[in-house]
Amino acid sequence: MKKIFAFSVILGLLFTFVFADTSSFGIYPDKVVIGTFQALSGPYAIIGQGMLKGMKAYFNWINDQGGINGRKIDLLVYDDQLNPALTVTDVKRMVEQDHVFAVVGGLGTPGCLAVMNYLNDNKVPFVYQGSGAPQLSNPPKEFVFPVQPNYDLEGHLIARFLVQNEHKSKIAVMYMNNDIGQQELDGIQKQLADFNMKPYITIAYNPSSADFSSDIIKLMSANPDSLVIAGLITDTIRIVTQIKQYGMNIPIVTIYPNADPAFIKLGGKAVEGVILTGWVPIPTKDNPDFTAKFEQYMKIYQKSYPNEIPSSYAAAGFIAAEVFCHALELAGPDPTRISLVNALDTFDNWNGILAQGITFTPTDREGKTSMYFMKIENGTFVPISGWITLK
Amino acid sequence: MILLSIKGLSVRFKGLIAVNDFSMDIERGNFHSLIGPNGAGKTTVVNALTRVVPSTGTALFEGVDLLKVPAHRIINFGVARTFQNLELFKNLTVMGNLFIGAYHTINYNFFDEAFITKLYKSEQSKILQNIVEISEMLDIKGHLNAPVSSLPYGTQKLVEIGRAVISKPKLLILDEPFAGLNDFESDKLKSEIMRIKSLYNLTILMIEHDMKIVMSISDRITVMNFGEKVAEGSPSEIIQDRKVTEAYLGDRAYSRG
Amino acid sequence: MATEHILEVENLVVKYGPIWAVNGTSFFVDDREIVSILGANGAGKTSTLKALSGLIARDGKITFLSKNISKTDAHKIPYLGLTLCPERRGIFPDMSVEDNLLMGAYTIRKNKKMIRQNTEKVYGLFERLAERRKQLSGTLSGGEQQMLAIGRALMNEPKLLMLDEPSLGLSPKLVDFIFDSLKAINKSGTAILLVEQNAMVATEISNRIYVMQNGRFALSGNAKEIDFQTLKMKYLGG
Amino acid sequence: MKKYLWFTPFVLVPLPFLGYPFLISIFVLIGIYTIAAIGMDILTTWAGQISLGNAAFFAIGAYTSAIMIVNFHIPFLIAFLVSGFLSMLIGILVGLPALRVSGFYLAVVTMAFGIAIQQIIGVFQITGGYNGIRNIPAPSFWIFKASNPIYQYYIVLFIIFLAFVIISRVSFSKSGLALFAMRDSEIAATAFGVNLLKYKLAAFASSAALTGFAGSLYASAIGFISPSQFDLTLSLDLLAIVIVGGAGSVIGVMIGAAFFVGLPFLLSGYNFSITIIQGIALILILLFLPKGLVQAFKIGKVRKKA
Amino acid sequence: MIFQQIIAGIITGALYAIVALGLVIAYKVTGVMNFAYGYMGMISAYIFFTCFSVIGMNYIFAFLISVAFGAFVSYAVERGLLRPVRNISPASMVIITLGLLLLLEGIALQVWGNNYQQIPNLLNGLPLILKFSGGIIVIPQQNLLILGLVTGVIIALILYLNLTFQGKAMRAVAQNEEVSKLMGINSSLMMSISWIISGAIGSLAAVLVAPQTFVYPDMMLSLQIMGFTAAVLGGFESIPGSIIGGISIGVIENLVGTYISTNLKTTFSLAIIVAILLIKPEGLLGSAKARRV
Repeated sequence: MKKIFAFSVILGLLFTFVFADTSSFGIYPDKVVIGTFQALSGPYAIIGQGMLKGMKAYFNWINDQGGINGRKIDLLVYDDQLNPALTVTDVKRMVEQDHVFAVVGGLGTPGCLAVMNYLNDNKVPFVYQGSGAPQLSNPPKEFVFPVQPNYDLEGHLIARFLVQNEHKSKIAVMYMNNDIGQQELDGIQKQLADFNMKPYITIAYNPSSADFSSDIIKLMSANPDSLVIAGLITDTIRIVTQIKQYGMNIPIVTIYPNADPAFIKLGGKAVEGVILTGWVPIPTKDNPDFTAKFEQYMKIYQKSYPNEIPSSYAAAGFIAAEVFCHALELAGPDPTRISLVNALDTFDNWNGILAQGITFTPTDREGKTSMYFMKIENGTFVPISGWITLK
Repeated sequence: MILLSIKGLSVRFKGLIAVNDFSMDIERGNFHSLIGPNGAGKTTVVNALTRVVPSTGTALFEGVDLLKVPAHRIINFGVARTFQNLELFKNLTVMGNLFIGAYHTINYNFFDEAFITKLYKSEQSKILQNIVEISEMLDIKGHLNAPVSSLPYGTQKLVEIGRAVISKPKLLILDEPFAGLNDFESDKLKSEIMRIKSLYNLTILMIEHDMKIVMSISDRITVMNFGEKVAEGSPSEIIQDRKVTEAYLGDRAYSRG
Repeated sequence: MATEHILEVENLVVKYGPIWAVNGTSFFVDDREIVSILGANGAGKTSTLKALSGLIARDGKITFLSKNISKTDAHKIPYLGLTLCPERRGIFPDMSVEDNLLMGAYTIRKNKKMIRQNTEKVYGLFERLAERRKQLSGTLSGGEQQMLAIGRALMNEPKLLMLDEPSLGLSPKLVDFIFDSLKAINKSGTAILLVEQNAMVATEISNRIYVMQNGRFALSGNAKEIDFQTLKMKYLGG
Repeated sequence: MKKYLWFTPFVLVPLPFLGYPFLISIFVLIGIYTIAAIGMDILTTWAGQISLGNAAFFAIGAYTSAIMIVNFHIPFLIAFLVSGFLSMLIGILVGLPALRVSGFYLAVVTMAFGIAIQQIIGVFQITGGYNGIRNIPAPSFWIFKASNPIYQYYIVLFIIFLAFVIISRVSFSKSGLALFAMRDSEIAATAFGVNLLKYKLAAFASSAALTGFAGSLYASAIGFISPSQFDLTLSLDLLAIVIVGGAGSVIGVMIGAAFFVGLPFLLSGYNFSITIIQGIALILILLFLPKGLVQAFKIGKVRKKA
Repeated sequence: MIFQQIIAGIITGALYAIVALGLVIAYKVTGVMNFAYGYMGMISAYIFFTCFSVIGMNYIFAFLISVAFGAFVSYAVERGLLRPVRNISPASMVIITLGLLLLLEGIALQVWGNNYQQIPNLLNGLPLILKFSGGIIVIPQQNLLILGLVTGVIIALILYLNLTFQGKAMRAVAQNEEVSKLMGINSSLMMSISWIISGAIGSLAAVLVAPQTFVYPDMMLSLQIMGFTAAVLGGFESIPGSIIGGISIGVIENLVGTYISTNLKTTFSLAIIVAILLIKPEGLLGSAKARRV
């Protein structure tokens, strides 16, 4: 008898986990609790710390104005060190224990991909991923809203730029041997195939390498007329620096995750003349509208972090916060997860402060599909093209 | 009757000849001592017999050439040994050490252990019984559950002998069993060894430096020097042998003595 | 000075854990003397020498040239003029003969001239070393290694040279040669404390001997007066 | 310590009902690391062999199981068993060098193996390259799907319990004692009939198998695997868990795993580097408690008595 | 291209070689295999960064300070942490130095944060270009500097160990500590000196490689792994062995990367090394006897 009693207690406890209305979890009369995961320690902390600052700056600004529909934004942050095993646990903790309303701005392709289906299955909105993995938007998922352009698309754009604008025909590609590098390469290859071309030489490298001498020697003996480096900041700078050390001088294009002041700071003279793609606009003379918005952004950011120049990761975090807050506002005075999703799906080329041209529909979740090119000149980024889009 | 017959045993280490064409017969039931000055090659002979070092020659033990048997199978033929500087399993208890002594007699396998089969139960209780018996006899029963490294040196020696005896050997090889013991401990060990020998009907080959003990305990003595046999005989023959005196006291000894 | 003990040991005790290797021995060495400690294996001879040279922990009082060295670190003892030529020679196998000798002169390393002189002295004593001065000492024969070890120990002109079983593993002819060399070394003014199993050769060159058994002296006396039969009994029992 | 062992299940079994569901996921992770670390324990503490490459077996187990389940829709239980078995076979292959080299040399050889496996996994299509494999379903047994971490917790706990039972049975039997004997003195073990070849390989095999099982559970519990998760740090962590927790004790290994896996979660909110604590703990434990944290509890007990 | 790859391999290998050399020196004299070796160097690289980029010192001066600091850290670690536990098992030694590794990593994170930091190359001019009938060889100036300094260190060390009294005494301690005491050699001092040398070499390697890797807590990880492998390949006891081991790994890596597979560069190189070890377990120049493990 005792055993049966104990058993039924256990069973009862088990089932309490299964049935509960979850659609408005995280919504309280005075606040909305949301969560994010960022690499705050470990090798990617430079990105995570920056992104978090951008998010916090925007949320602080919103909260100072009384929040959205009277609710302040309460952001829970977990440090997953960009280790997907930790991401999974952290996100489960946010969803199952902290009952966050939504997850906003998680950083890192591995972590984002590891949790996207979990969040979708649990009907928790996942707004903005610090990743350009095409799997996030393709196929579209009801609760997942990617904003950053995806790497495959970027590969297409880079190849088109080099062939059509720069008239290059011997394009070499050095790519990091991981998902990002592979996806960029795929995009480049597909676009070149449309022009009946192929990459002149492709060299994969390990994300952990520091010495690229053998790769550069290969490159030199192939003698291409341009080089695409699909790698993250540190590897890209290493490669560029070593290429210069070897006395090689060809146009180099690299990808948007590198479009950050840190790239110039770490790379110094070696990265002069490197061409990068960008999706977060930078203020220029011929765009006074945006310059005003950018000044507003700087003001908001420096209110939380006085005298600090935001990194491009901060800009990304800022955009993530913008997108979420705007959607929350649209979702009405009593938001639910469903109404947030519906609100996001009404975004049509929406412009916020930094966020420019964000579009979502229930069948197309690629939030941002246009990019531009810029060049490093005298230690600053200088745009060299207008917005380019595939569509 | 001869139990072990060594013929032409040679051991070389990197060009150095440690044992050279060594031959020796051990009679069944004898207490046979192998003596000689430091570095004469006595332990090397034993190491060769137990296949710790590679060697050439033959060592017929009841018709089996030990020098062709892999090291871990030597025990199966009934040859057990102790070591010069104690080779106990220092992180195990006395019980564990004795258990390994009986290792080769155990018939159960891993699955018997995991599922506690009948075979396991019966074998295990048999071994435990053996362990208790031996430990009673050697008067170390009180230490059975003590880590062996916590015991006094003399007791550790007893454990090592117990570990060899529990394997039910026909030939027991003792490598300097009395080294490092005081007179009292030596006397005790001597009587223990004699008791074990008669009780289990053992043949013993002993390497030892303490001549008083060797002379009093041995049936037969082989003397080595420079890797070769220099003399063999009964204790009384050995004590008269000029070569032995030379080996021990130096070559100018005889002229003075 | 000549009559004073250069080395005086009182109540020396050496323990390895629970084992007593040396059990309260007292002895002395006089200037220019050769003293031998004899005994079977495991009697405690080597431990005695190691204790004197500071390699192992010891109790008791050790006085060398009127200086108490019972607590002195091993590497400071050679500076006082007390050098041990260790058991099994302990040469540095990956060094040349010459470098081995040089290591023996470590305590006088500032005095280049003296090193040169002493090296020549050693080469004079052991001509075979001179022939092999550039050879790696690990490739020498057993006898040559023993010569090298003795030569090395002489390099800093010790007042008292301690030798641990110089006859070990050597053929009788070589043993004779080594012991003749020891005699010569002694003649030139170095006192010698010798530990030996090879009792007879040792007795022959010694002034006094001690016979050790189980960490104690069982017998001691003038080498010329020692009774061979008693000695033999101490060795062979019986 | 032994006396209080019976108490452990009463702590571990009701643990999920403390009311912190996310904690269970961490407990599951701790449990999985415990299983892998028991594997390491067998190799180091029992057999005296060093391995700095056990992450490779973890990876092999995880990938085998994930590929079978995701690509070929093979039931979890079969995939689980196969991944342990495959790890075991590869473990035997890795064990072969151990017969030739030992000590630090073995450490370097196994380290090379670990690094190589990680790199090889990154190259092949079937393993998903550096992208890894995603959406690995939770462990399921026929119609029962253990997607709730509570179920996973009990599965893991059950496996640890099994390992514990087998280990406690083996530890004073022929095979366990033979391993210990081999570790303490190869020469004496051989003299008494212990076949070093057999036992070294067996140690590598069982270590690899346990680590492979852990890898399989890991893949299904986390749902996502990629090469970077199985780096040298994982191998070193497994070794450190054994040392910190207490070599030779399942409970100790659990404590070690909690220390290495649980603590980072506890401290993830603070801006303090966890490695400082881990480093100091490792050094202090080695200097003062060479038998690990378990020893600390023992000391406490003795003092109480006295 | 093959010559060019071999030259590049030799330069990479030279860095492996001095890391191996530093490990071997410390190991030969004290018997400690230092798994935290690279991380001790990493701290020196941070010191260099602080002196040069933060305080704004002269390059050479900052260089000397960081190397001296590395030597001191090494001395302190050996004296304070490892000397008291000299006789523990290899497994425990791995763990204790591993603990040190974690600790140093944590300290670096705590003190300098985890942003990548940059140390500039000392030499940034045009590369050295050699043309000959078979092709062209390009060597960047910084690589020439690395090669020059590494060769210098190796020669200096070999001269020190073979020609000076103290160097010989250190070798004596490595061969037989007890007997060297009998010669009057202060073996404890020699052990400290060996670690000081080892620490200085490790710092040198870290500062030289930093412009390439940047300065961050894990900057020395792969160099350390390859250094270990080089030392093992060379026999771990042998100084020429570690140099040959390091350079051959560098060359093997580059050749594998060029002609077999870039992705599996490390795997193939390690496989070759493991194969060599299985055929000759004591390493290329190691001796089968008296392995200190």
